[in-house]
Amino acid sequence: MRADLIALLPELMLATLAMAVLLAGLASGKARHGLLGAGAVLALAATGVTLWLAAGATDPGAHFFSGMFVLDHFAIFFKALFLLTAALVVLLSHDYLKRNDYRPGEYLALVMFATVGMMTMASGVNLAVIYVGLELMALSTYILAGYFRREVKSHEAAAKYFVLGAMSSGILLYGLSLIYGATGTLDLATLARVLASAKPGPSALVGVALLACGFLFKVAAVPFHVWTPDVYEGAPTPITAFMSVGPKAAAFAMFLRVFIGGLAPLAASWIWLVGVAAALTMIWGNVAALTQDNVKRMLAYSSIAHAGYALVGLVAGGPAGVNSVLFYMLVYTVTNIGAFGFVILLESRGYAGETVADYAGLARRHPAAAFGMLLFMLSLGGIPPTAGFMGKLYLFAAAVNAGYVWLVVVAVLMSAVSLYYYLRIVLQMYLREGDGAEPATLVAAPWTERVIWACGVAVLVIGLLPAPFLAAARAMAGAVGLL
Amino acid sequence: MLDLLWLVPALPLAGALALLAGALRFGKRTTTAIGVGSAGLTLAAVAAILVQYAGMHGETVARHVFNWISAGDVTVDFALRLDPLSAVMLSFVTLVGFVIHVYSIGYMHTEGDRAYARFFAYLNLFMFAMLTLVLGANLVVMFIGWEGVGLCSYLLIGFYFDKEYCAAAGIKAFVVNRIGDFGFLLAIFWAFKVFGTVDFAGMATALAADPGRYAAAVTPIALLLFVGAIGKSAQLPLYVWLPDAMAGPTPVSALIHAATMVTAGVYMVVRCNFIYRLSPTAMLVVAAVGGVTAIFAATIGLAQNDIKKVLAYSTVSQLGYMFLAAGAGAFAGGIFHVFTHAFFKACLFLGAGSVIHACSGEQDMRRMGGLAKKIPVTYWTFMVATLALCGIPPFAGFFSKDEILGRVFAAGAGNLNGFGASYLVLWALGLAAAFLTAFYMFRAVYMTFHGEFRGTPEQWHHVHESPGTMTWPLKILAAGSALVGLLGVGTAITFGTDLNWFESFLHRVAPTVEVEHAPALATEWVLILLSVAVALAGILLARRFYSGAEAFAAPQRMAERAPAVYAAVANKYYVDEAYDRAVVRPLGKLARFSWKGIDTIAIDGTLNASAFFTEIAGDLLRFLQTGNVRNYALFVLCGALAAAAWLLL
Amino acid sequence: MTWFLVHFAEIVFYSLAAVALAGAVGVIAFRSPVHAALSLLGTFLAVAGVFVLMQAEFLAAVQVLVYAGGVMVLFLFVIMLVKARDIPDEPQYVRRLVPAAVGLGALLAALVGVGIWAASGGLPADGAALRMVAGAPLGNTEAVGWSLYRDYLLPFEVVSIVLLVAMIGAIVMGRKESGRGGAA
Amino acid sequence: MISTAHVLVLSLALFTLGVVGMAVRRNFITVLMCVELILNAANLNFIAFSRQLGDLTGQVFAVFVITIAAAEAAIGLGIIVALVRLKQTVNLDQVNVMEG
Repeated sequence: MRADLIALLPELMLATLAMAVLLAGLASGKARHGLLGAGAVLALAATGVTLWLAAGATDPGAHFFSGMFVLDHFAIFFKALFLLTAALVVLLSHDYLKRNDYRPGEYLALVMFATVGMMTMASGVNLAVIYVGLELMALSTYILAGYFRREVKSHEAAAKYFVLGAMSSGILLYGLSLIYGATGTLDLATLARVLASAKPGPSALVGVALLACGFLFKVAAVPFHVWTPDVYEGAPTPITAFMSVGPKAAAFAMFLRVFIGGLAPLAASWIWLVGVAAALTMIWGNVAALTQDNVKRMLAYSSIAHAGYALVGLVAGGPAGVNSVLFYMLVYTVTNIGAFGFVILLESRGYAGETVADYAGLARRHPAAAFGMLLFMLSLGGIPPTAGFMGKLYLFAAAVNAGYVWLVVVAVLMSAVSLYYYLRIVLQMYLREGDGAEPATLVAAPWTERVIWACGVAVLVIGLLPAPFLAAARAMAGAVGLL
Repeated sequence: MLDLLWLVPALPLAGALALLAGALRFGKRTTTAIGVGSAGLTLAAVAAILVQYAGMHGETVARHVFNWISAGDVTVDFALRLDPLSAVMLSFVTLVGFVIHVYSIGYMHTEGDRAYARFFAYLNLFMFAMLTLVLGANLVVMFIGWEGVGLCSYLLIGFYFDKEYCAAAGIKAFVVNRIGDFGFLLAIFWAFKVFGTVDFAGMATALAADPGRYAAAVTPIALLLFVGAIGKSAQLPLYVWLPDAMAGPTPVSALIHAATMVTAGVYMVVRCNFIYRLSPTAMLVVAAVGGVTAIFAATIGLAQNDIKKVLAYSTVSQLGYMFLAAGAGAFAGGIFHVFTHAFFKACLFLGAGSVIHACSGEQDMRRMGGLAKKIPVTYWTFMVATLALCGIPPFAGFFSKDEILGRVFAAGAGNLNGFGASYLVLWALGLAAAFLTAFYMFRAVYMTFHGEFRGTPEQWHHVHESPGTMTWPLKILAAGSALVGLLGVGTAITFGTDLNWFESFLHRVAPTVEVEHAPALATEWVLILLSVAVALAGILLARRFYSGAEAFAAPQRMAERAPAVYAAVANKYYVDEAYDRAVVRPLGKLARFSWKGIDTIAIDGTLNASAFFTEIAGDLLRFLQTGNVRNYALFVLCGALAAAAWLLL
Repeated sequence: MTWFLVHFAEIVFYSLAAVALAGAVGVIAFRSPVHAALSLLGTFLAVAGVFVLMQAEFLAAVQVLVYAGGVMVLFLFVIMLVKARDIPDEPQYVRRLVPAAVGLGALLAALVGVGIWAASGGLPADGAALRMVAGAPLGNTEAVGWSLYRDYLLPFEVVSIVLLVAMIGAIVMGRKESGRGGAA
Repeated sequence: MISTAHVLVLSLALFTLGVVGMAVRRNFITVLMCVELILNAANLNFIAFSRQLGDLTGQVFAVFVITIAAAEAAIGLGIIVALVRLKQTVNLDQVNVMEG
């Protein structure tokens, strides 16, 4: 029991501190943005330290809570990534909440609870644990999407996200029930054993199909991506940033753990399903992004496309494939948070920051921030020497080595197409002058700027010196498997 | 000194970072000191390195800067490689680069402080990327430089951002290049899969050890690499971006779009010659694309009136020559032409810049004429470079072009890889292109410098020679155009004595593919005389058409007699229009379809029930991204259905 | 009579299934939300009955208490609160959408049905296993309870946080927004 | 004797009705009820399999599902209340400011 609690300590700690932030928020009224924000960041940092300590004190191969929970390198990597994401999002939210005058207490607590759910998903090796973690994450995110209650769009985002999310998790659950019926277990290791020992019946296959639907929904892959543009556009921008990286990365963690781990014996059946979904996702996301004038929406389609790239790594499978997905998640997280940070800076009077035209001439007025945005766009487009290039290189190399050349051809072609819309923003910033009486300017938001700086430096550092980060992503593929 | 190899790319990078860190707030003097100073220091460092390297008999020096990617079976070092090939590239890239930096001081002095600083920051950044490309010891490092030069090119083409077409040209350059990069990237992946490494030395060793094992992979890798080269070096069918790229400032055209970046494709093919020489098919494709591009671009050059456009098509055509050489196995010959071409084409562009500068920004040759009297330095340097380009002995272009045509002929006569006839045809194309080159270049010379001035009197009044910072670079480059050819004097010219220092220097890394029956000395001499005669014929024809009292009358008559041909040539064979029809518009339609058709239209009853089936089809599209939750739900339902069907059936 | 006794379970099951299905159809078919909610209640209760037949007495109780007792009251409460009335569908719209959805749904059902049918062999095991903890026979409630607190402690804890989040969510969403800057 | 297949057919019917209902109904409250139908269908499966396998896991999992369903309903109804405050409607078809 003691070992169990030590392994769970980061989650326990974060949940407790989230409640503390919640209570502090209720007690202090709405004005204490700085205090609560600092508290949340400190709580996340403390959880990070706890994670480090807990990782040191537990055996990465051991199972806890009746074999439902592990703290292997895979889980540690993702948990650290989630904590980083949450901390950056809290910092991004600070100025934004203050400017728009919304209460920070519940908001921050919900971000932290969602993070607890994500962490649980990364550690779960039992479908029950993964499912409840998923629901914790999803329910928190539904509320966060609708947190800006004076905005029609925010409501709409919450409503759409909720309806479709509930539907997809219902489908997922139904699939889960069929898998349980066919194999008699929810434990991933047992599942793999049972599926490997006997030829699985059609009901297991249907279960896997429905499960895949639920998972593909969470990573926003075609054809389950429909909710993404509307929800990303409508949600408060820091939450959009959060959704586009955190829950997506968590969904990938669960996808890898369940499909590469537990459902590995059925790979022959699902690999083509996921491969085709990956190809469709890359094509659809990129082509639809081409004509978007709303930047948040464009980034939403872009994030759909990026899920497609990451799925390529999942299809590649094997240690190299899994590593590449992990590394890509890291790269994508810092890049996308930075890009959304820039959108937040520009989003001052309701209209600005929404359309591509608002970016005109920003490089002249705000050279530093614009340079950051240039880096993020290049990274998303996969141009060296940015992190995005390294991520894609590694991902595609894994897929080519695994023999999925056709998928890589689609991916490389589509990332060439994607440059067109990323460069549109760069072009606007660097090569055009803002016309109109009042050119858009950036609002003063010191913490958001710091986040952009940090992300910009990270994008460059990971791009130029990827070795230690790749090594971190690779550590999990050593002796310990996914189960 | 060789341990300081990393300094070579690092110095210009430091310059660029310093300029960016100053947030472009420096005055012109500081900017010049940093921007030109870093280029000068780079040149000095390269000179020191090359002096030391000269005594090393062409050994390969590899320096690992740091371990870059290392994960599982993937290891890529950030490593630099100095060998005869990269040494040659280094020498002219830094020299021409420095000279053009100096030239830019004068050329850009009318810009504001910030634009001036921005320009030098980009120029330094370009030098960094180009040197990384040249020095990279593996395909990935080379690709980093490759993308970097593309990015800088994009930024510099769009430098005058107040001009709409400049920005559009920048985007065009970038996007067309991406198509090429797509091939390069796939080649890297493929090479990685096949060889387990992308290190040049490693791949060469693997191939040398067991060529049979890789036989199946060699041709696709070579062809994919060549797709990258086609994009970067503006060959058919991806050459369209280069003429548009002339929208950038003239020093940029000289440095990036004539002397250095565009030759990166040739460099890459030669760098990977150990792959190409094993694939006769790829060799022939390279030669054919090069030969056809050489003649194709030369014909377009005949009818251009913008002085920079003439030079741009000439560059495309000359790049074709270089690929023709590489495809015929004359790798050193191709690089030799890269080398000489850098001098005379940079000189021509800078001369054109000087002309444009003198004529207050005018670029149309129809409104020039008689400038020789007023800007003599520009005229004489331009003349030297033109003669070099036309292949008139003893100027540099003569030796390199002659080497190429001789080698291609030898490949044809010696039946290289069994494709003898094809090589002979390509040789004939090359010869014809040499004629055309001489013609359109002297057309430009006559239209610009001879006859009567055709602009306004006011413009004529303003015509003045450029300042020293601009004429000195011209003189240096003209001297280079006159002399560097002596480094690679062909054996036939010296009656069999091997004085071809250039080829023997490169022999270790890029040996020429020898054919069994080399042509006799007499044959070679006939070829040499033939190519000179052809060039002279072109010059004389241009003189007849474009100088004296009868100037312009003959071409006018020709245009009247064969209007369709003339229109086709003048309009660059309508290639841009065809691209627009075939690629740009359908893509736009596709995008609009996925946006409006698939994504936008709300169900607002606009549909009239004209036909049941149109209604169903329209509805299905409307279901897709209507903003309506129920339709999204239906989408999810369809997806689930498809997934279940997929796994079950 | 004997037939009745022998097939008692089947008869009960079919009746419950009929009620459950009728309720489900009612949810979709009824225009009035109140009617829909009441027919959903029927489904909940019938499903609880099936649980009993499946020897999951504890689950049946939870189903009745949580669903029929809690969730349903919540539904009715909100229906009253927002005065939700029937929203008439535009007829031409329904005509186009409904067949598509029903058709696709039927296809999905057929597919999944085929999958399940082919797999659902085997007679049910002895229900006794569902009343055992560590080899000792207990009631179903006790067995589930043991399992919940011993083996499934972790998800149990996480679910408790889910409930907390739901509470926060309901408060955040339901709270009246009193103009700009005003909250709670 | 009621076989597992009996229950599976019932659950499949409920599942399908729920999924189809989500696609055809535009009253948010009804849509929420359809979610409950889907979750109930899944629970029926878990219970039936639990009996067939003689394994308690299914039953325990069903407890979690019921709890989460309640939480989901609470949040969904919260969103409905907020939506009605802002737009005076529970009609999902009117929730379409954003599209494309």
